[in-house]
Amino acid sequence: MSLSGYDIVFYAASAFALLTTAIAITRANPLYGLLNFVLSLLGMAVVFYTLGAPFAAALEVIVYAGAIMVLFLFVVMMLRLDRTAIARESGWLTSSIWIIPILSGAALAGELLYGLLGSTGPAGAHHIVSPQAVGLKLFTTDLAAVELASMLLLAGLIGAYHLGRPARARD
Amino acid sequence: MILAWLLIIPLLGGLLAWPADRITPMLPRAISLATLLLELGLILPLVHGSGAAILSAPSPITSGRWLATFDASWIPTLGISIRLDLDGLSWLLIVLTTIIGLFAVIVSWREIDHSTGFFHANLLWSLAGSIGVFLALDLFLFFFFWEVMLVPMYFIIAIWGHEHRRRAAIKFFLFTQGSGLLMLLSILALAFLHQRQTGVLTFDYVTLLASQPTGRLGTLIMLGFFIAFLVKLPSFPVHIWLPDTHTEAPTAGSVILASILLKTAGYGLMRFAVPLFTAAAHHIAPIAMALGTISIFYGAILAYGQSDLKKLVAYSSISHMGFVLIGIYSFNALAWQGAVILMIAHGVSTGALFITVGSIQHRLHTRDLTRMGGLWTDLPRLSSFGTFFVVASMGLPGLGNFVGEFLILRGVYAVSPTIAILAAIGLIPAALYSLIAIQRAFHGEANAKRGTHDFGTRETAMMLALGAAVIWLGIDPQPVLKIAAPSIAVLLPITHAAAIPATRRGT
Amino acid sequence: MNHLLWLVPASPLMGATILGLCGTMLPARAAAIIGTASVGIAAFIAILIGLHWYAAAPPSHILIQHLWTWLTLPGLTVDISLYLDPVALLMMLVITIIGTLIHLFSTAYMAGEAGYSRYFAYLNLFVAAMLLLILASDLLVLFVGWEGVGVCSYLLVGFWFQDAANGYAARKSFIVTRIADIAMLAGILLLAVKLGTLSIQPMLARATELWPHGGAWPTLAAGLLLIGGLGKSAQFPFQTWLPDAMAGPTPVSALIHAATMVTAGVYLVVRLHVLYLLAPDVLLAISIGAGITILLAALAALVQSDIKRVLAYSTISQIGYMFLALGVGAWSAGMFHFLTHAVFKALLFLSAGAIAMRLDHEQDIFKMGGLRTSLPLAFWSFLIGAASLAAVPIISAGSFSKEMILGAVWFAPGIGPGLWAAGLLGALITATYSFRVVFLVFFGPAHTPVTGRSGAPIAVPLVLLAAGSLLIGWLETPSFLGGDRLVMTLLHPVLGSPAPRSALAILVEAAGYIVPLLGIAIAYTLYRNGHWQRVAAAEPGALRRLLRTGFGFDALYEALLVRPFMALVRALRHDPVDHVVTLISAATLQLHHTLRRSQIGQIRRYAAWLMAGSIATIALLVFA
Amino acid sequence: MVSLSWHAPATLAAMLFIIGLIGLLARRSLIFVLMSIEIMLNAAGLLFITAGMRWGNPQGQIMFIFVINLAGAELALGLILLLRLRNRLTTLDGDAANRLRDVQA
Repeated sequence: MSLSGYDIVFYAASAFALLTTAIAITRANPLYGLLNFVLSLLGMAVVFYTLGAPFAAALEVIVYAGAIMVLFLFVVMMLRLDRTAIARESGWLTSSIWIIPILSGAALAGELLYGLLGSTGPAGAHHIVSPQAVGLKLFTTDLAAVELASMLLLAGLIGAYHLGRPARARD
Repeated sequence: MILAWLLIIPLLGGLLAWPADRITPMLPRAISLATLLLELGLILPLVHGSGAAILSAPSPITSGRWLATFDASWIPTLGISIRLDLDGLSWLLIVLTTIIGLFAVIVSWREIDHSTGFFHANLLWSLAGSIGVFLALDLFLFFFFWEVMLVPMYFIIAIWGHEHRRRAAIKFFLFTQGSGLLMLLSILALAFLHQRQTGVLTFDYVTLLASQPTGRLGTLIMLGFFIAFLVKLPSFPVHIWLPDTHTEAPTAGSVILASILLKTAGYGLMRFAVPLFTAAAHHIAPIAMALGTISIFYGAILAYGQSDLKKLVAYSSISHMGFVLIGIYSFNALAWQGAVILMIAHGVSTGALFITVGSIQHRLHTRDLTRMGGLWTDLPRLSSFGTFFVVASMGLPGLGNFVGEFLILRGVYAVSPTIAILAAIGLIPAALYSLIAIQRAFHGEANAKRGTHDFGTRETAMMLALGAAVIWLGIDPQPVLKIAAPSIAVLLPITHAAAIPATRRGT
Repeated sequence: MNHLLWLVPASPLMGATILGLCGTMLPARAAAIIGTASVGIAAFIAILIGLHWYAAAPPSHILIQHLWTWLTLPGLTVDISLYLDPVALLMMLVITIIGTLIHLFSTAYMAGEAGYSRYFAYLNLFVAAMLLLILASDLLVLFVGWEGVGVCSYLLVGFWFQDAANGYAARKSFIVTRIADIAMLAGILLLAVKLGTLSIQPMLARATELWPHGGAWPTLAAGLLLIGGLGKSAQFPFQTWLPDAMAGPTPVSALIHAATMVTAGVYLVVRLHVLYLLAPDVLLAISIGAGITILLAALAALVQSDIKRVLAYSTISQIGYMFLALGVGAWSAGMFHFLTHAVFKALLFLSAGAIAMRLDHEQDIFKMGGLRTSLPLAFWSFLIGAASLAAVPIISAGSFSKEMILGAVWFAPGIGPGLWAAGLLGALITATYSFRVVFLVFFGPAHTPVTGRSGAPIAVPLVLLAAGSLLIGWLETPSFLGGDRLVMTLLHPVLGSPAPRSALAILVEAAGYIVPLLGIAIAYTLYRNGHWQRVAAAEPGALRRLLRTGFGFDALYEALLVRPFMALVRALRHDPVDHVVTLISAATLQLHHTLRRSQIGQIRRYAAWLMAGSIATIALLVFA
Repeated sequence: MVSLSWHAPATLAAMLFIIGLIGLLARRSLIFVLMSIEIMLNAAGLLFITAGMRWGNPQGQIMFIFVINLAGAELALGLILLLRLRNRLTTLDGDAANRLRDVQA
């Protein structure tokens, strides 16, 4: 198996995404964590593109990184975390708290890799799915699912609105 | 169509009564009274005229000769229909239901003073459920009504009951609901079994009568019905919901429970558990009789030990229902007649006893026998009625309960003298607990003057009517026997025809 | 006249209904009039029917009045019909006439009591039930009356309900008889199943037809019914309830516990004597049991200090004589003794009541004394009654009937002479204890002051019953006194004629006449003026204590029946089956508490568990 | 175009998911918990995309859209709860959130 250009891009982006994700969850300051996560999302977008899903790649950048994560950032900024909060945060990050999660993560990883690499199924073809195909499918046969998704968003909206009101007004 | 009206009227009455208390708390009472009177007016004439002719000549159940019948499709794809049929047995029990329902309304006139609308709605719906149980000849419909009568009763206990009402209501619900589900399983199994045999999925009783499952499967299906009815009857050892429920329920609830809901179990055994599975029923007859005998003694001995008057009456009910159980499982026409009479007489006399206890509690704010005594001095009328009904429920000859007990004993004796004599010996503890109840409640030294008022006109009239009914049943039970006879003549031959080759008869 | 038969039980029943429903609204006088008149009407009609019978007995000496059909089912038909034969006629006359007199007596005796109308309602109901018992043509209807009188007895014994002791006595009387009644019910069931009918005459006919003499079924049936009869008649081993039943008002004791209800057992056997003839073993048991009862009760009566308890034990003993007669097949003699006993025992009780009324309800004979002069009417009537009880020859009714029984027993085959000796010994003790009471109460110094007055309602019954006690014996006299056979003639169509007497009977008769006089002489020596004090003061010995408690049967039954039952009640009181459910709910609750501890609300802990679960699940999927 | 088999992206998805999981288990700050959830959701999205690539089916990307959808809705609620929790408890410690039941609503 020789590495094509796309493959190199894929592996590079993958490594980047893994690295930034790992950095993201180990930061004491949430802002750094989130920024690293945004970087990881950008890396993921590249991965999507190499996997033949340009539309998804675009969504990953625009919606996930651009909208959702920015919202997250805003909220974290609104929390106005001061120096003491961050100091407390780093106080929690002792090496001992990582032991059990990493051990169990390793166990899970071992299982998953064993399952994945051990699977002898055919590698299968490699297809590029165009945004057009996605759109056609989405708004014809999967219309009901779209409606359900919109209901979910609506529920999220209403829920957020309700919870966001001051306590007095809610009672 | 008249049968459908019998169900619609109380259901509608309940719907009307519910919101009516917003106008005045009196209105739901009036609506309930009117509803039940209308119901009585509908049901009573059915045994006259053409009904009398039908009652005079028993005919096979498949011939479709009923006092009245109603058939409408409900869920045709599953073979479920709204099939209602009225025969003598159902007629008697529906009349009992309606009349006891009337008394329950009257007795609640003063006792229930909050949310009267919802109370009377539940009362009427519970009655409608039991009327449906007595009418339904589609097993699924039967189960439906079985549940319908249960839920309103739960509310009656849980909302208007006494101190520990929640616990009692939950116990009641769990026991009856659990056993009801067992019965549902059996109903489904029976229907599917019938489908496998004939290719027709139906819940129709008359069709399923031909199915007669035997062997281990038949016994299992039968047990579902049997246990459900045993719980409801109730019989030892699944009686334990009854004392708590009775104790905590409001008077009307206790009256309906004892006088009507317990009877649905006896009816169920006679109509379903025995004829649908005759061979299996004969197999467990010894067990059923043993349970009945144990119930007679167990109920009586525990009744003697109670200091809560309502609990005492509740345990005495268990004892009396033991007679019904042994009567039914003797498969003897006389015993079945006795069971019918005893069910009716027990309904009236125990209903009256619960009304008496309710009146005592209303006046003294206690049911504790140790805090009573000498009531006769202050409340002579209440005490004399109480004594009368205690004596009636003890089985004094000349009153209704004795006729039932004697016929049962006579019928059982023909099948198993041992059981009959044991059951007769059970009448001794019955006398013991009856007399100790009279002694502790009414006799003895009067405590300090309580300044309570005796029975008023409303209560006296009610008790007189109930007393007259008990006496009438005792000295002239023949009309009742005549009405029940064709049903029993129809249900018992099925039992015999199918069972004799399958099992050997007792001595 | 005969068609009015139904009125005989119906009239007191109506009285009871009226008094029961609106008695509290009536003035006492009206209640007394209704109560007495309703029984009086019954007595009047009964007398008319009796006269009519004397003039022209109905064909085959049976009068049946069908009222209505109680039950008819395949295999069981029970009619409510009244069946009057000479035996029933005799009973009916006794019950209604003595009943009327006792009602009359009660109007004065119970005056001023709370629940005056209730008393008459119960008493009327009792008379109605008793009449139903004797007039029933069907065994089941008889059982209705049988239990009815039991309940009335219960209500009347416990009439003064404020005192818990009365309630206990009432319950005891009912429960003991109920135990016996269950045996009777079993017998009724047996007859119903084996013979297919409970209508007495057809049933007896079928019994003779189907069952051999001395067979197992007739023995069993007769035995079971006999147990019922023994219970009701307070015979050994059921005798314990009657002395306690004296807690009721004295007229009640006179009517129910002396004259009528307690003789129902005798009536039952006489009524079914055809069945008993098929069961010689049962007859033998009856006579032996009767012999035991006579002696037990007479000995117990000898040491009682309560006048009513003396009379109660004497009733048990006298009914023992009736059963003795039945045991040897002397049905008519038994019925004759029933008749005389009803009269003189009612007289004794009413006299005792009349005394107690004037002594502020004092019933202890040792606290009475010297009443001969202060209460002459009570003295003379009690004396006549006691003479009859003691069977003083010629002048008392009791001697004629007792003599007849002893004569019949003597001639009974087998153990006849032995039973005769027991009866004779009983007669001796009877005479002693009856005159012991007479001497203690009416002679010697006075102990309790006499108060108040007695009116006509007290005097009239006493005088009439005293006259009856003197004269009624002459209805049936031994040959040397003219040989009247009025009672025998009446009963002959049903019960047959008694065996003719042989010459040897002279000696037997003579013994029967002398023994009572001997007994009175003993009483005179022991208890005449002042002499009794020494006996009473002496520390009661073991024997005396045993006799006083009626041979300790109460304690025996307490240990054998009551204690085990109460232990069972205590063990089961809280419903052990309920505990199983409680256990289930407790276990669920425990589980709840255990599992709840894991629900600490820490998201990370939850997530860790989730992860552990996922690892395990995936391991299953991957490696399995 | 790419010779890559689906194993590599699937492995990547697994690794990302496990990193997210480790974050979820290890971090006490609710902000990081939420972020870890996002990481895991994103990993799930990647797996859908991979499957779409493998079978050339647009359904994979459609599911990814729904995942984003879900992530958005979830995050909106999560963040608002975060804000309220912060106001109520003055901390973002997830382990302290079980004190919520003691706080009067």
